[in-house]
Amino acid sequence: MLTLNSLLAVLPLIIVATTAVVVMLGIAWQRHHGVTALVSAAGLVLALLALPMAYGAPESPPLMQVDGLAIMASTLVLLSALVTVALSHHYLTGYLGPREEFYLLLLCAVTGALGLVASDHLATLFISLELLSMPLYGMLAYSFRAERSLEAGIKYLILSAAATAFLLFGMALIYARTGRLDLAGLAAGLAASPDSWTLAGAALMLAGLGFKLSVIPFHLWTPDVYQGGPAPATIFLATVSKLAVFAVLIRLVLTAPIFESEWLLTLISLLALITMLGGNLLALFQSNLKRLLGYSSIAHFGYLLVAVVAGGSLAVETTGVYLVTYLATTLAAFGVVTQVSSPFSGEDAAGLHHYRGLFWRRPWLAAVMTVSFLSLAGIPLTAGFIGKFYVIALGVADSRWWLVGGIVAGSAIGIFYYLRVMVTLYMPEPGMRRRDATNDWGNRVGGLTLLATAVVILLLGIYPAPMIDWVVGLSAVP
Amino acid sequence: MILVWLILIPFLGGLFCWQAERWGDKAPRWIALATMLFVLVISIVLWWTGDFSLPDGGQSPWLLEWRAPWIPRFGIEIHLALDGLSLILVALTGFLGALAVLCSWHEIAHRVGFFHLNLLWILGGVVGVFLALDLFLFFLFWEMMLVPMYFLIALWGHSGSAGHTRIRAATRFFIYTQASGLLMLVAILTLVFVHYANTGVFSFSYDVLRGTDVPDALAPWLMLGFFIAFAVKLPVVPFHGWLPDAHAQAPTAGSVDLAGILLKTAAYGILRFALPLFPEESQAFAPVAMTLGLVGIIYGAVLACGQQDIKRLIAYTSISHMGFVLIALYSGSELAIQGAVVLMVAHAFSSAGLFILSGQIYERLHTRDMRIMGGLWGRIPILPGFTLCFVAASLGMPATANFVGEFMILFGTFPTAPVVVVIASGGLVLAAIYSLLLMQRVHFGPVHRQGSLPGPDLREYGMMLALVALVLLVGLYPQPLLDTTAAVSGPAAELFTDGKLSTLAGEVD
Amino acid sequence: MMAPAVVLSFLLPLAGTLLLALSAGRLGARTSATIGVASVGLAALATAWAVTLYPGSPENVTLWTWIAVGDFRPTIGLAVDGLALMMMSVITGVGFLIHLFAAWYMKGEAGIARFYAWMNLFVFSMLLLVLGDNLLLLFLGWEGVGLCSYLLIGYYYHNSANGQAAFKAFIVTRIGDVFLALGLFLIFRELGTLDIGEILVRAPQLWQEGSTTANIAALLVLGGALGKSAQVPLHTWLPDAMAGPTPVSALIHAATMVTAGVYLIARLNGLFLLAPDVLLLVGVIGAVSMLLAAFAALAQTDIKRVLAYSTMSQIGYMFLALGVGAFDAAIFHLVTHAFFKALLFLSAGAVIISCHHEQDMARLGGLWRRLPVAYGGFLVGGSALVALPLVTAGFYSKDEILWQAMAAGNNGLLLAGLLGAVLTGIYTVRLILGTFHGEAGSDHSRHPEPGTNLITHHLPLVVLAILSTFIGAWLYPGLDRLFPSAPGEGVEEGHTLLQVLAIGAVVAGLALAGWLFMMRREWLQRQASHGTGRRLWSVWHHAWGFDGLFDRLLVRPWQLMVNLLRHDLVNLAMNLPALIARVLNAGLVRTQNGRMRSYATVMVLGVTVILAVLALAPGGAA
Amino acid sequence: MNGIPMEHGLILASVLFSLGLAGLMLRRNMLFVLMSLEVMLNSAALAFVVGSTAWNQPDGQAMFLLVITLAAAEASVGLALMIQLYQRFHSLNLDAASRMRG
Repeated sequence: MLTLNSLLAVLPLIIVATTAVVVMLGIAWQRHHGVTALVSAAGLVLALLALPMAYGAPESPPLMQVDGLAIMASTLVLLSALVTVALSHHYLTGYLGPREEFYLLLLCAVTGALGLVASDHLATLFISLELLSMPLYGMLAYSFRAERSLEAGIKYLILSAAATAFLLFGMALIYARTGRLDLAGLAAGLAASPDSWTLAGAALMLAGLGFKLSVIPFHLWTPDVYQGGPAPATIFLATVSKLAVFAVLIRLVLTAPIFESEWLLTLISLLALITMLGGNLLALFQSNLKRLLGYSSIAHFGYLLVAVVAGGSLAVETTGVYLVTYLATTLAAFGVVTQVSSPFSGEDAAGLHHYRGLFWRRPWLAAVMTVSFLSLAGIPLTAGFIGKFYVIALGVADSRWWLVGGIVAGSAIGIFYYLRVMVTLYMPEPGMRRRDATNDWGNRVGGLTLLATAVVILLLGIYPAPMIDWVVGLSAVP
Repeated sequence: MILVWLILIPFLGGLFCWQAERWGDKAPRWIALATMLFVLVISIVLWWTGDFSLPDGGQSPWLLEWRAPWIPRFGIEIHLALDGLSLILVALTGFLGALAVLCSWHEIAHRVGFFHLNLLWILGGVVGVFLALDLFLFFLFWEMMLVPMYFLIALWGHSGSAGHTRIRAATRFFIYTQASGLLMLVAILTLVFVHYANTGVFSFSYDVLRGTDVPDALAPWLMLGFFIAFAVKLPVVPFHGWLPDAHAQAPTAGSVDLAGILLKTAAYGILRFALPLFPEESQAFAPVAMTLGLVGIIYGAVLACGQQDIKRLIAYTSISHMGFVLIALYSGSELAIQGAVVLMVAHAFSSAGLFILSGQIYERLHTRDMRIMGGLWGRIPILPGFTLCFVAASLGMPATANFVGEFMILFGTFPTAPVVVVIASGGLVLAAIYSLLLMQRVHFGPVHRQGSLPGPDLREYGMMLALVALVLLVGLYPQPLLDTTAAVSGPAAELFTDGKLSTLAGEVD
Repeated sequence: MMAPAVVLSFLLPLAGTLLLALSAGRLGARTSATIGVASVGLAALATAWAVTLYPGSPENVTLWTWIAVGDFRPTIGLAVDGLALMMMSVITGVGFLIHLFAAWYMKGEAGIARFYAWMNLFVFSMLLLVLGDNLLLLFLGWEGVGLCSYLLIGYYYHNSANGQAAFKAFIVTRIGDVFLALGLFLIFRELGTLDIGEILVRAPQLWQEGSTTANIAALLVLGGALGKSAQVPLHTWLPDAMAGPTPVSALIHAATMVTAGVYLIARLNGLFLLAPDVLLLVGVIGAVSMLLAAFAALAQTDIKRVLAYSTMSQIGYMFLALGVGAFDAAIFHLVTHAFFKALLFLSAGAVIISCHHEQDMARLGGLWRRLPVAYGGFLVGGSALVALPLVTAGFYSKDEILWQAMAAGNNGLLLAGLLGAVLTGIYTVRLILGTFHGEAGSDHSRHPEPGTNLITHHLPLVVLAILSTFIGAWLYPGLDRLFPSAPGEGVEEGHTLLQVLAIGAVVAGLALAGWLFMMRREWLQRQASHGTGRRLWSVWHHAWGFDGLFDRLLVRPWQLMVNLLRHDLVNLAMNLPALIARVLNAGLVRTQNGRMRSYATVMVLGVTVILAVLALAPGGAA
Repeated sequence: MNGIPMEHGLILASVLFSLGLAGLMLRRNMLFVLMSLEVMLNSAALAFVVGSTAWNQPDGQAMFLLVITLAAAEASVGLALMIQLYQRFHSLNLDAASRMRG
């Protein structure tokens, strides 16, 4: 039952939700962009500060499980959201329509994400997932006057709704066979009888979640939505949404033994293999940076699926570490796009030609971008390498040689386009018209955050021990 | 601590260079030069004061050692150590690094600071490779040096014919090395996890992993993982595809570093890691490795003869020379392994010399196409003479270091694998053919265009003279070098002594 | 103590090289020439000093240990014995005269400093070759002289034909060198040493006479000797090597370098005695080369090519001597040959320069009055070459060879030697008549500019001419003590008969030549211009077609392979993954068509496939 | 209620779901697509109800309520975007919104 103690466990969620309400009321009272952003950020920081308290809470509320995994994921969610807020502020400054609602949507989505990572029951899982997705439609179509933003919103809405339907139907099937909706019960019920209905249910659920993670063949929306959405929305989609969904996926897989069925694992391995190779192959000659990052994220979640296949405590640890590195990297990469596209005016500056010779105009910005792309490629001394190291180690430890081979091949392919982007930054500047970051980008909150992210990437790459310890501490399997 | 500084100095120097650009073009150059000379001086001082005799008994074979915990979760340490072999190679890095700075003095005119940043970081990475004893750390440096090299080729390289080839060359270089490097990472991790399964302790330490009892089914694959990574870098045919492009398109400094040092990291890796970690598998693999070496010698030479681009020609000769090194490393003979070390050093000098010379010719003629050279002997003073010296070295003329290396290899390998040596000796003829072809096409023959060209200035002259002097010095008195690495080569050779390479031993009588 | 003198003898030319190389053309032509000549002159003096100090027993001087790894300990060490001193004297003595002459010959050429730097380097390398106490150091000199030979042949670098000739010379000898190197590897593996003295001690202990190892080792060493000494089948480079300046031909391709093979075999006599079959092969190859070259010399028009084939032929004699175990006779002939062939070449050089680089016999002629000094040189050298009895050095040495062949009972080789003598007579006469008598063939030969310089032109010719007479033969001290006893040692029976035979052969040759070239000139020309005669002429002119054979067998296949592989086929195969990636990318990108409905379709298809797979799965209990 | 076996209910739900899917794949008009989505969601809701009936539990019906809520929310956002689509392209044809590709 709900007790005060158990409420303590969801304190961060409550804080964020309250902030959302405050922001909403604030907008109703008087619009002020700066204050709204500040309040949102403050709420997120407060929630972040409340996390240790939540971890220390003696019990979780019903339908939820605030364990190490949840805390870890929540931390990452909140941090990513914070960075998104920081980047959004500068970006939205130039937006002509109402700006404040963006933060509202964002806070709602964060609430959903916080719930999702802690959900212990299909109902919470479903509701939180939708609470996460629904505001995202709005965020993606936020600049709906721009054609592409609208297109992105519509595509994501319809396909995501379809995926939700898959997920729901899968849940319903499993429920029909087991009569349980809580994960633990599900596990107990499923252990006895994996028949074709439950297997189908599990597969449909996987498909539903796989969509959010853009696992091939449910990935087709990714590049379009990444490209069309306003940069902050894309960032949010690429980081918070994906990581929360992955957290719940890994929880699902770890708890429910049905996912240990060898065939299902083989299936997931196959999907992982296709995803990591396909994502990289798709990106090869892409010249739109946001699409390229979309493809790249497909590949990265392909790598991460190895953790789902492998299972065990090292898998959780790998998930944690990989997500940390992925987040830092993605935030930095998109952050640069945001900076170059800020302040908002029409479509984002995602074409590669805008970045040609960036180093000679904005050396630090280009350095951030270089670092993030090196990290995406998994080059040593960046966070990405630690992530890749973990994934390969996991594959090796579990003797999944095909997957390991896939990672190696995928990385080799990936390097081609990461390098292509990187070297563009250093090429001589073209004569053609291009967009550029504002001169004072580095002095603004967003710019400083971005620099900090890059530093974090390097720090994680050079001295990852504290981060690993943190993750290890939180990833003891229940 | 001095080891840490050896690695850090180039990195810090690089950052300085980058920032020093605001004080003009000269500042980065001087800083970079000073940095590399500093590294060189440190290593020479270490050499002077070090004692490289073979330790008796259980003593640590390292001259200097430094370790600090890094990622305790996996037992990863920052473990640096220096012995004779690494010292020689670090000194070589310092020397060639200084040369690389010097030879780009006029060649690189744009973004000087950033250029030197990249250059010095490559060298820092290479020094790291030579010093790292923790496999994780080794891999880290191994991969890390690719990035600045990539930029060096992609940004300051010579445009090939089709416009974008320098970027393609750089990308190809990167992908080859990175992909093979990942194979090595997989092998390292497997080894670590095998060790973990055996003992319950995570460790990436070289000393610890050496004794790991790897299941028989797995060991050959792990050995291959290491071997392929090194084979790509060495390079061994058929993994050589990156090399001609990368060498040809890179700026002179890049070519010098590539041929002079980066290729050596592979040989070093085989000697330091692949062989000691998997002695039995390596021994079983030796016939294959030697055959690959032979293929490299012949194939590299044949291709070198067919090139029109002077730098491509030199690049292919590297393949040929490294074939000798590969044979030596797998011969299980101390003499041959010592020869391999000498040849590594020698090849560093001679190929660096040739690359610098072709850079200087490029500065004067603005072409690397040998079809429109010819008759330069009469047009440029002095440079042809130096070319002659390095060509002689490259074809293994006695009294040059290359001769000492090659012949020690052949002498050492002959008892175990005479057939290999017989075929490899055929490579000596081919070496003469391609080396003289270079001479012939560039400096002899009818004059293509009239008019004399400026001779070398003091900087160029000094560089060349230093290289020639070193080539001759090592060629006539290699003993200090040999004494330094004896403590490494001896044990490396003993790894093989349990059995004979019977399959290859087409005994003469 | 003779060490300083010996060391000085090869350091001086090296110093000359360094001085000239480092000066980088800043010195004038005159200074350069002075340095070049003086360094060798001083070296000759040093050699003379060493000779006077020679205690009569071999002495070893170890400068430093070159390489020391395990048992492999070659040194930079010198072994000075009678043979070495003999060779040193020839190298520095004849070398000095040739250097001196070159000062006249090369006057006005560009790059005098370069010329002398290389010449000095050659002398240095050659001295190391003969002084080295171990095979590796010998190999150093061996390769060094090869390099210098390459450089000097290609001295006139503007003409790519010269470059080709130099290239060919180096590559062909290099092939021989590889055999020598393999021999070194084998010897070291079997005997554990490279020290020549040690080898000669250990080989008989460890190897049976006629054992396979000994045979192979000797064969490999012989391979090296064949390449350097231009014996069949590695001889094709020598005629082309005449592209170099004539003093170079005199020094390298007549007097010293090409005889290195003879020196090597003589030096390693113990090794060859353990392999009697191989030793016999040496003799046979020598005989074959001698005859083959002599016939080729009959049909050359270029005076230098005649001399080149004659050199090859004379070295064939030396090999013949080696083959019958007469090492001393071989060295004796080596020395006298160095004198008279240097003389012939220098005289030819005098003719060539005087006639403005005209060296085709057809365009020369009638010069005997206009170039008396050169003519004299030719006469003396030619008579030594044909071994005119009693007065010439060549007579004594060749007689010794033939006598040893006879004493060894090898009548085949003896016959070949006699036939060679006849042929030598014929081509020598043809050479001298063609060059100095008859009608002048061109303006150049009608108005030659005779050399007048006393020191640089006359002196070398005269000194060499004197050495080519019986005086030269007297000067040869005899090195019997160094070598195993020759077959004819201490035997006198039949020597007179042989001398009669030899003199008869010479006389026959000269007579035949005189008859042919003076009386039946027109007939000869008719014969040579059609039918069998023409074919014979062509075959001889092309020296039995070895060049064409090698061209077809080796050079063209090689070039074909180079051209085939030029684009790195292996690498193209390695590009396959890249191609696959490209194709896959093209295919995959098409799925991203932007239409939401097809996205949905793919999704549904994916789910269907997954469900189908699960349904079919054995665990899936469908 | 015990008369209808659970499988039958599930099969019905599956059929409905498939119909919705077919609509999603085939229709161009966004309105119909939204309707197809409704069908899919509701078929899932039906399956929950079937399950809850079979197990005699309220949980499934609670899920049903949640699904209905979601469907409503989904529809509202969907319709809002549809209006924008119409304003921009003067058509409800979804294929119009396929500018981004490749």
